[in-house]
Amino acid sequence: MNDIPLTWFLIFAAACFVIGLMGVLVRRNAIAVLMAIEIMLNAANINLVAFWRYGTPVEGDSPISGVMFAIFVITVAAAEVAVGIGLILLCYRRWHAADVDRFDSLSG
Amino acid sequence: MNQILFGVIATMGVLSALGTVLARNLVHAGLFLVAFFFLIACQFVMLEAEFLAAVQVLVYIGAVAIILMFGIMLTRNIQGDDTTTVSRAGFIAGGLAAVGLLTVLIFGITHEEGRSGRPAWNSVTTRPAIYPASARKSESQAAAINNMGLAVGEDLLTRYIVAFEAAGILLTAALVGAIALAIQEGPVSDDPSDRVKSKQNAESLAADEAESLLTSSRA
Amino acid sequence: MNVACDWAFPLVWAQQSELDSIPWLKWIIVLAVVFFGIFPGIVAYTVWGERKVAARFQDRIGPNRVGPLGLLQPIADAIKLITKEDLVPRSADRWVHLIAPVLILVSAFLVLPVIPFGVGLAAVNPPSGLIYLIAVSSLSALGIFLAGWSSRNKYSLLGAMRAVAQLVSYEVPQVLSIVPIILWAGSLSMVTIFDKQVLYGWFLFSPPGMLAFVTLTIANIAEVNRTPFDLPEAESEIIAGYHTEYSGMRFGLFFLAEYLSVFAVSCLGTAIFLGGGTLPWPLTGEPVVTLGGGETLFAMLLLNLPLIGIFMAKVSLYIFLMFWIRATLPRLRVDQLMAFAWKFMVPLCIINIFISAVWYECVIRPSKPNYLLGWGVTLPLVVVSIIGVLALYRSSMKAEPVELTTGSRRRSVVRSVS
Amino acid sequence: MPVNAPVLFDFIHLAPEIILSLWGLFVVMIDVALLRRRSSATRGRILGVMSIIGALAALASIYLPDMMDLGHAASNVEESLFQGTILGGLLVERLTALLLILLIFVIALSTTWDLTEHWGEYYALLLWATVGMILLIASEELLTLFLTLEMMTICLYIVTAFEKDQRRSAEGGLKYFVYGSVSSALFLFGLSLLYGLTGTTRLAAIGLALAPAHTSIGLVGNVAGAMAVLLVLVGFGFKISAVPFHQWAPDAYEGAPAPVSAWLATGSKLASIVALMKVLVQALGPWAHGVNDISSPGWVGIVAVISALTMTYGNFAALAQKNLKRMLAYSSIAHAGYMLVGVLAVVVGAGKSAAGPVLFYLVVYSAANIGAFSIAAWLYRDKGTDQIEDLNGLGLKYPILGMCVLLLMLSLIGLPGLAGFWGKFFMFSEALSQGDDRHKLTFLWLVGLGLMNSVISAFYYVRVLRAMFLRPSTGRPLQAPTLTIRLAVIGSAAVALIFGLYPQPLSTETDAMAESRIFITPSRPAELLSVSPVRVVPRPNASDDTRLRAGPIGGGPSAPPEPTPVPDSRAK
Repeated sequence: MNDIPLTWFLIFAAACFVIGLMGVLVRRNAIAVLMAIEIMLNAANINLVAFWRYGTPVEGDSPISGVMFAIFVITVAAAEVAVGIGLILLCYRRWHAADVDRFDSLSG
Repeated sequence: MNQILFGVIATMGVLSALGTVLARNLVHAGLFLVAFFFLIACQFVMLEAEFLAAVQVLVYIGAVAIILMFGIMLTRNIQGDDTTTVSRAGFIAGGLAAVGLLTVLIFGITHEEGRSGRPAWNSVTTRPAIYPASARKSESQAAAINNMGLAVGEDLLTRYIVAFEAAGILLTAALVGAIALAIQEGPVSDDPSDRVKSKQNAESLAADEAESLLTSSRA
Repeated sequence: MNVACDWAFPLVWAQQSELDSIPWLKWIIVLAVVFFGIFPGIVAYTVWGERKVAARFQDRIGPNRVGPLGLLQPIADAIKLITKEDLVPRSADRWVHLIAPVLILVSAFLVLPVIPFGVGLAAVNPPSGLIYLIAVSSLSALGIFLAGWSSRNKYSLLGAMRAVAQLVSYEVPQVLSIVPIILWAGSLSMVTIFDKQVLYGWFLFSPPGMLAFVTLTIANIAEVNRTPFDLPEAESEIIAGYHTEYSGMRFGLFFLAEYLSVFAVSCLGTAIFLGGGTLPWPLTGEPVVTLGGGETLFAMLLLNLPLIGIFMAKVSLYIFLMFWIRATLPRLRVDQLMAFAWKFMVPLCIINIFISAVWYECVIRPSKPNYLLGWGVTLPLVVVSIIGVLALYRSSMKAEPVELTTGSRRRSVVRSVS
Repeated sequence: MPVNAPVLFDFIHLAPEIILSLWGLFVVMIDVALLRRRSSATRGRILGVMSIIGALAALASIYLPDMMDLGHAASNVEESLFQGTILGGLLVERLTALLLILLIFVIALSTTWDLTEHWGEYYALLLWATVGMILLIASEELLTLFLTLEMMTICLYIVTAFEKDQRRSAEGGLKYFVYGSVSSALFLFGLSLLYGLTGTTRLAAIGLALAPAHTSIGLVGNVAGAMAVLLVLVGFGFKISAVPFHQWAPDAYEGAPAPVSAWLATGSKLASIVALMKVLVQALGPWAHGVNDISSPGWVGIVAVISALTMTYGNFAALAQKNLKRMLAYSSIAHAGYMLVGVLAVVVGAGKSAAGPVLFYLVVYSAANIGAFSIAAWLYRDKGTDQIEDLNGLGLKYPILGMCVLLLMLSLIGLPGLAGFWGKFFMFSEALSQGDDRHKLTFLWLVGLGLMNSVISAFYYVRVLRAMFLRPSTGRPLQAPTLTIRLAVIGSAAVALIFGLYPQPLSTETDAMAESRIFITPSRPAELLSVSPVRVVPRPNASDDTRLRAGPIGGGPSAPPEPTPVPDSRAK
């Protein structure tokens, strides 16, 4: 039975991660940036789960440490999105724009 | 066969991630993001973490995507058009940086040597079997894969109990804080006439109603 | 591959290289028959049933022209829907407009494979079945949102916003009222939950079970957008909400999805609280235990025919309950809707989880179940918590004179102060 | 499944965290339920007092394990709790106490003016951020580390934006959020690579997996490992606002209400630096450089460059600032640069307790910053601005406070006789005494740069003093400060003065804290592999104390203490 090599998953994750990073760099809209950050977090999750499935757990570790990590990452991502949307709304009320480079009262 | 399947899922995943990043219309970007989340869940199934796949769909598509959509609506951007354009130069620079980083990452992944007694990543082409009889892998991991809900529950309440409780506090804090930030008190806009004007179109009406829906849960 | 993932059938087919053509064929037939024949049929006659029941409640007769008792009415309706012109508004977002109803329908369909209609009759048995079920049913919120957004119609958008807020809010009590089941069954697998009920009796028959069943039912009604929670498609306010701009078969898809999810949530309630296809208390284990696992085809049929019959009877009753509520109760207001979810349902469900832990300690964990102690301890707890939460809820609603938008109320307060 | 008894037992060590978390919930509930009709300022005061009571209760509860005397000498043992995910022991206890004391000052400062309407949420988030910090210091494992880091920063994003009627507060919060969450995504990807390279998430086990049996060539030819290290460094770089990942810091510090800025500059930085040291030393230690060839690539070089850039850029940028909070932000960036020198010394002197000076510096730095930001709070309360020129003539009008500010600023510069001097002195002399010749060269130029930077920093700190003492007062003078501001300024000046004249108690204490095993690179795989995660490590007890008392103050730059026989005592 032909299995999938580990590196395939890793390269997929790396590609998604890089795309997310590119999104952070090129998008100006704060919500789009938030979406790009989610892509990056998901890429890291793929890495974690792939390493878990293809590796053997070290003695003294949880047998599903990669999966647990991914679950907590999902939790953190949810919290981050909620806070992010709250902050974006707050800024939107002041500037009537949701673009990161529009917020310019602080500089120096 | 499963390699082909992986190829299909991975290609679609990368394409939808690209779609998220490149789509001008924010709602379309959100849709691509949903597709991406779903394909990541498929990847989790391919990796035999079906519990995680269900959690992924539940949290990301059921909650995160919805919050993002609400965010798009509430910023009065009802049709989702991104008003800012990325300059071609910035785009090319970002793209080049991304391609460069990807090259380095792929090089690193394929040339990893596996120090200190671990196999090189490149040489790991089959995953360890999980049936205990034929397994190099410990029985606990096989059990974990076959009933991941139980294994996750046990880990959450023993080894990771502090993290679990901390995650609870984190979510509470995010909820409390996000509501406190987003709730509207007092006159909203610096320029009241601006608000009256924008009231006239239906889109901001919808946004207002959605906002009151969100905030009424607190009152 | 492993047993855990056998359920994700398309993916696992691909991974099982030893799989020959017969299971393929079997699956295709099952899919074709069940998903394109039986379930839409059930939906069609649910609609007919609703019209009849509603008519009786309103002292009318209901459909009676097409076929005996109007039995062919659904078919005529279907033909009408299919032959109607399929209009898409010019400014609508074409692709999203197309995807949205499909997404809702898929979400309703995906719930059904994990429901154990009888012994060995759950199409798939994922170890995380219950989480899977909740996950796929949460997809419908997204479909509704997209339908409303893509129509470029303010009423559609308003309806979609309302619907999403409602679905997200009521998903919380829905999940929370399932938690006692997970605790008692010690598993997320729907089949294990069924087996446990054969052993221990229906999960309904305990004070926390009853409370959870009631809260689940309320949340279910809200999840499928039916009266009194039908604000998203309130005709009198926002002219049918998110599917205003849909016509022809696309509207038909919404219709199909709505009734299919009514059927699906009824199946859910039946499977996890009402013991699936088992008989009530004294005879709970009857057909399953006496007839055994059903190895041969005949034994299988003998075992499962009554089970499916009983299951469907329970589902019909559950659906009838929804019709009854719809015919009786008026629609809620938006703020009442949200406050009810967050201030009443959620606290009650959380308290109920603790009470169900008490029940677990009294009845399920001991080797010899002590039902008397269980009832004696949990019943007062349940009653007290209902009364307490209700009192708090009422006092909070009284303390806050309600206006439609909270934001405007606060604004006016501030203005009057300043 | 049987309940794991030791896990339940371990909760006693988490008493401060539990009390703080529950107290946060309690404060929110009191605010919503009982105080709704009160005015915002009243609520702020009442809830502030309540939060301080909670923090004091948490402070008292640190000594709960000692008081209970749980069958083993609890305070004398550094142990892994919860199956090796959380560290308990002297270091964590002391740092918890420090954080809680700082938190009390921050809360007290918050009551200075009516900065928000959501007081309950505000205090709760401060308390929960502190829980994140304490757990971050205590976490011994990547999962908990990541989660608690996020817990801390997410709470801080929110409170940064809490002054809702100020544009700049929202903007600072959003910028902090965007930079912070991008950096945590990068950080997470680095952690996932690290997990793949080592197969484990426990820091000690990662160190063991990376520790070579005979030779190591650092990161040579190990692109994946280098990426992992780089991404982890990027993540921490954002959190401690090291150049080039510092862009958020000035905006967030300026935008946030002054007490929150103080908390960003002290608590968040303190916890992040300790976590950074922990990860670098305990997990990534073997990759610092090659074993045989010290100049082979490793992260020491990267951190050295970051450190140099950070202190230089921070100081030069601070020179140009007119806004007090912004200036303090850049100065805190510069201080992060100094501290990275100390962190490097810890790594190079692996096995020896070189972390003491860094901890000493952290204590002194935090205390001074609380005082400095309370001046900013005072300024903002009365004038609504943070401009340094608004301080004009203040020193003459309020001589006592003026003297205190003088002491604080001189201590931040590092003038002899004040605590800041000893902080820099211990750290730099420790750095110079570490490693062999080639490291000496690196440290020599780093320390030289640090000294030069201290001189530069004098210019902008003195600007504050010049405004206070030499300029005539312009416009409306500031009203008398509130008691809380007075207390914070005098308290932090007292810290600067007392430990400046007599640093030995503090340095002894920090050296004892530095004996923690999280500052020791695992280096002997053969012996350490047998260590199970719940094994306890004895802290140096009575017999070792003599060595500790011969602290640096007596004989100038201390001779590096003997290597602690940690592996042996563990193998026991």
